[in-house]
Amino acid sequence: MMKTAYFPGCSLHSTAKEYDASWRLTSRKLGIELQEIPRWICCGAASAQVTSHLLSVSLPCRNLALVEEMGLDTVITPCAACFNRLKVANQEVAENLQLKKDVEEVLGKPYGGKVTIKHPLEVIVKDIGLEEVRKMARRKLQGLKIASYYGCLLVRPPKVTSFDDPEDPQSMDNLVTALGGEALPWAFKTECCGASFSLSDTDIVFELSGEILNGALEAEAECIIVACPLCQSNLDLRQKGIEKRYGKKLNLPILYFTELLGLTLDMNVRELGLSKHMVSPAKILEKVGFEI
Amino acid sequence: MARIGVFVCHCGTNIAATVDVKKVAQAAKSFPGVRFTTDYRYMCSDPGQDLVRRMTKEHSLTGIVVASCSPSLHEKTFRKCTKDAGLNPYFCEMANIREQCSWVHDDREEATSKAIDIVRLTAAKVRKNKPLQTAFIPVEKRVLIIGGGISGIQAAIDIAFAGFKTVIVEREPSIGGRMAMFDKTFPTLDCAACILTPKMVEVSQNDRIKLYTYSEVETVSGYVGNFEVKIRRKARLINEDKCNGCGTCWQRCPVRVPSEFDMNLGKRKAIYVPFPQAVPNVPVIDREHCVYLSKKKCGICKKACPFEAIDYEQEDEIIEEKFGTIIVATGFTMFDHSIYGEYGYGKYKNVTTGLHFERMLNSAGPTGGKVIRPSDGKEAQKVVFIQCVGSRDEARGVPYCSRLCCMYTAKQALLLKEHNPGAEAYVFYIDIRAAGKNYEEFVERVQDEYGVTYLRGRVSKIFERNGRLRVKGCDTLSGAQIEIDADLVVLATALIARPDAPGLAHMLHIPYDQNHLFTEAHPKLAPVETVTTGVFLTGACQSPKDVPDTVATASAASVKACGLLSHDKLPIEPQIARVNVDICSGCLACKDVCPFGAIEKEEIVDRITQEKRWVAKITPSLCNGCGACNTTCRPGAIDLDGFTEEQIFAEVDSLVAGKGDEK
Amino acid sequence: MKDSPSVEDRDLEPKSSEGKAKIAAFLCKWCSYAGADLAGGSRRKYPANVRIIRTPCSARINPLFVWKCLEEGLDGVLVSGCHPGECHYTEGNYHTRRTFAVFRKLLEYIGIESERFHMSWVSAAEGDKWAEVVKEVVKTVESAGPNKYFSKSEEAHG
Amino acid sequence: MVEQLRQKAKELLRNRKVELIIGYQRSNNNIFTTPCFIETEDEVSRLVWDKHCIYNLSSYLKEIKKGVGIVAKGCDVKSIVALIQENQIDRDQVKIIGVECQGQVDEKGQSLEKCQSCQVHIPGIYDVLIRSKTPLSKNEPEESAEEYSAVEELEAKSTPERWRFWQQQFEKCIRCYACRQICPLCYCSECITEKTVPQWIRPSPSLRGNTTWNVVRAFHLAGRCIDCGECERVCPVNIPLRKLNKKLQKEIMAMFNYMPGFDSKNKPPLTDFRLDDPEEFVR
Repeated sequence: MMKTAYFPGCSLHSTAKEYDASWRLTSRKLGIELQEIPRWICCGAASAQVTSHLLSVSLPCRNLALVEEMGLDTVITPCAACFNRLKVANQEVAENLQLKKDVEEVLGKPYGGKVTIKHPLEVIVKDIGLEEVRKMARRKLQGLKIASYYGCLLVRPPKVTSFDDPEDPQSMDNLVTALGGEALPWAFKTECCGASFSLSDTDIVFELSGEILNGALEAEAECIIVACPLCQSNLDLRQKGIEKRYGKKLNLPILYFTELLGLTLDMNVRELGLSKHMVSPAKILEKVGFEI
Repeated sequence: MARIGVFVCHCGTNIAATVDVKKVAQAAKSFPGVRFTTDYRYMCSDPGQDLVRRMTKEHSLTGIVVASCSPSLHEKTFRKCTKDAGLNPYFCEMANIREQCSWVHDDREEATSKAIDIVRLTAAKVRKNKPLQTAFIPVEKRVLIIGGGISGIQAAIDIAFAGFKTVIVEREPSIGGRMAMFDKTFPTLDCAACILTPKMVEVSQNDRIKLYTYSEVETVSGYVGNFEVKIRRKARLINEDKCNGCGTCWQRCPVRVPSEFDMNLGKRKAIYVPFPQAVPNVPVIDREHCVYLSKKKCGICKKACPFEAIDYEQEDEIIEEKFGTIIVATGFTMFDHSIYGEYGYGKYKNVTTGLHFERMLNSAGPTGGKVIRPSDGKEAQKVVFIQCVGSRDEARGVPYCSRLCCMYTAKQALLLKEHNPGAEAYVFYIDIRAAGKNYEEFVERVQDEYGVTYLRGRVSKIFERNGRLRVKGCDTLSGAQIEIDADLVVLATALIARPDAPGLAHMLHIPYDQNHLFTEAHPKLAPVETVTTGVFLTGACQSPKDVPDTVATASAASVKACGLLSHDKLPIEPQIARVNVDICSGCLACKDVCPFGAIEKEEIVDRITQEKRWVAKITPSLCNGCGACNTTCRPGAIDLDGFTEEQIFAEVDSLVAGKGDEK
Repeated sequence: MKDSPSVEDRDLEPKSSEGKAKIAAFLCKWCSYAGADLAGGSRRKYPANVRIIRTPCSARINPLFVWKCLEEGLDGVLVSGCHPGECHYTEGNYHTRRTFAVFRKLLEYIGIESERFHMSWVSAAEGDKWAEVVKEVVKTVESAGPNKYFSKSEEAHG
Repeated sequence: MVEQLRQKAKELLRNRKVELIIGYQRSNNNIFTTPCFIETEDEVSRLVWDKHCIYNLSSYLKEIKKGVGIVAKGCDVKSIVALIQENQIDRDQVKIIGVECQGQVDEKGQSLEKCQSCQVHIPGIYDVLIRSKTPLSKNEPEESAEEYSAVEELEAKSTPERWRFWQQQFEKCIRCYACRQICPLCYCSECITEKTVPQWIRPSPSLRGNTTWNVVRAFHLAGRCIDCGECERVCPVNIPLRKLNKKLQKEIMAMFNYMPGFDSKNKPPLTDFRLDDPEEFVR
């Protein structure tokens, strides 16, 4: 049993509960014991960065310092934005002693800088291994055509995130292949979905996410899998609006890769949170052999 | 007894403003061995030099310290001055109290104190100086030119015209290099072949120029005036003396493979000349693809050859020749853009490079001058050019600007319009660098008269959509996001050093920079020389250059080479290492560290025991005077003239003496 | 035989430099010496503690020169050459690097403060770097205090 | 083993392979040994071999370079390798009578420190090998982890403490140069300490000159010393010279992965380099 700290982040406790639930379920099955960081705080996301640099580094570092207090050396965080912020902050304090001092003053406690930050994908592909996952899978994806969408934060900047190719990432695609699906080559894997403009300037999201959905459809995808709560909500929640604007039916279910993995591990559809999506994943479930 | 003179220069106010020069001259009077000191406003001026000469004679000085600027500026001046005064020039040393003292300190007292120390140190060294004599070596009056592109061709023609013999060693089956691949040259739009071919022919017909094509330099030993070079003549499998280039063989050959010369856009045979104007017009057999060589079947070319010139058994030949100087003209290669994910990691057929495009434009090229989409051969109507691919990209490519891409991209866009007036051309650029005669005007014309759209910005992504390439980028001048559905994308990839450049550099003992480009002796004042005397650089092996610059450096290197060859004997720097064989124990650690192969094992008869033993022997003409051997020698049997142990010791000692009684 | 410095010679030493660290710097003439010249050409200011000894290549710098400086009472020593790959003699500085990688370990082991010996790569184009290196080296050497390894009082005890 | 040794020595002399054999003979006190020089077959009976043969006889090869046979333990052979590597002797001119060694003892019967981490019970090169009747099962160090414990102990001290330690040691030095004379690799015909122009090292015994001598000696052996320990054994004032030699051996192994005395074809580490040598100490 691999024991690590767990930083769900705000989204996974609110809009992306199904990501949280499906990761907790699948990780247990994969032999990972997640210990949620007690009294964790927001990573600061994009807002802290535009407010104050010191704040944007201190917020993630507080969470990392808590991990050290737990006596653990690794933390897993599924949200791509959290993952990115934690990684960036950790690297910045490692490279800049003055900043480290300033951060420690803000926190009122020392931070040793020894925590490794991992994304679930990295854990599955690198630590556990796809061969192991393939053996565990009780159901196969039956050639389901899947477009893997990574978004911008998970693989960039490559020097910081450093676990997959920044232009043509492969980890989710390889997972899909291992589980018996068809990983589609397409050009929008790392395009921006519009992110937090979802609320402030919806037009931008309509355009950017529209491009992505269109691209997946052109590649003949039956669904898109994602690894970021914001990507999921933009592609899923705004799909109706995009359909209206383009005047064409898309009907592309947007799943977390953890949900897909959960299905092949024969888990409960409802517990995985598959009922929470706007675009119904019914046709996928059917293909994998679940009855609705 | 040493009689040293110290001449302190004011350098106007350059030194005198921060250093109390009078005090320095006064202080120097008490230094060991110093008999005369003075100061003067400009020591390098005629009256200043005269002062040095007069005082040297008047006070019978045996050593001179000039306390002024860096030795890199006036060491030569004052050594000559010393010589004129009747002393060995190496009895003069410079005390650098300007660049390394008055210019870098503000506090007058501190600077003066440091200047006194510098003069003390230099005077201490001069006391231990010894007369050094310049030696002479004979000169072999032939030039080796490595590389037969436009650079090597021009150098060979210039040197031959000056009356000296040259040998061109070219790796490929024909001379001509990259320029032979070009369609037209900017900004005049001369046809590249039309201006290059006559020069190639001249090379082949000139009695003073010998051509070794399909050959490579294997080893280089020796030194200026006396380089010994081994050249591998790779087996063409054709007897060059018998072949007259009739072409029967390659017309009959049944094997068709992609042509390297045409950037794999066209085909050639397994026996081939790379292009019709090749010099020499002698084919070569491609061992990898020849059916006879792999399966012992076929042999059609041999049967077809009317001159029995084909020889499947021919073997590589190693020839040894001697040269006085070497000109390196090995050119460049193109950056491989397939590391760029945003351009599709090299997986899209219709994402090509400038060199591909040149071949397409060429009416004798694989597409007959039609610009096509390599994926389906259809004529390209919309072409996007992207500049700075690999250039100015420290993270993934090279940090420097490749200099020609702005110009050839403009030229290619123009030619596209000329070949197909209905075509659309877009150029993504960072900056337009058109610094050359009529260059800026040319780029203006391409935009204004030919309607090529220039967009200042980078391309963020290229992907295939509906059989075309969707190019996403930005125009930073208007702030607009740009999307273009193109038929063809042409990347202006960086010009980079050849992968084997470091190997050649080691062979020639010339340095190269972090980008593996060969380093000139001085970036401004010795741009075609290298630190190895007798080895010169020309063309793009040193840094990216366009044709006129390349030709200019080729002519420059030729003058340098001819200058050397105009002497029957050459002087060599006297600051070289010596072995005291009485002390040498023959461990030859010095041989291991010598970067020039100047040290070898020699058997001598011991002076005392009369027994034979091994010692180290230094070849003076090979020694460049780095002193690595000196440091390695444990008993101190080796010493470096001009920087002897005694001299450096005296310098250290003088510092200690100057430290005073602080404790 | 060595000339012992005359009494007048010592008296001329300005009082202001008393107590300040004195550092010998051995510089190869192609890169670091030219870099120091460039610092001058661009009027970059730096402390006046360093005395430069010019050598053809950093490989000419015998570690025993460095020892000699420390033995004789200089407070610090700096050795500087071309960046790896940029040696005028193609590979001299690679030998320098190895030699001093070992020699500095020996110095530390017999009890010489590591603050006293420094090495740098300064190219002919790095005038600014030269000024920075001198600043840092002076600061570090001064942090170790004056060289008292063989000061007279101790030798008397010995 | 002794019989075998004498037999082989006799053969070498009889077949004119060598004119002289350097080996060990019993000393006057009947326990220890001293070096001996055998020129005739009759004399071979003087040769002995046991755990009292501590001397590194290869030092004699500095003088006698041709037509010589030499009895050599594994550690001694390392210095022969170094002498070949540094062009001092011709491999063909020296016949090595290698002896399998299970460790040597000092006058008090204590096992030598160097023997405790020995990796060469059987010599690396030889012309003739004399093997023990009860061969060692393994040819590995017994406590290799502790090989550098003495060095590490000193490293752990503060810089002033180390300075004091070595000053106390060097203060004792009487500049007899026994360390140099016994060292098989100190073969220079004129040692740097004898040089007067310039004078690198103050010649008379003084703390300053003594320190310089010991620094120079150690550095001149850096990457070359094969740790036979003879310098320390012969030092009349007991300066722990191996502590200096081992330190440099340790650093060179760590930085350049080089151990002297094993391969005569290699360049010694301080005349060699790699493009990626450590340089974290360079500004």
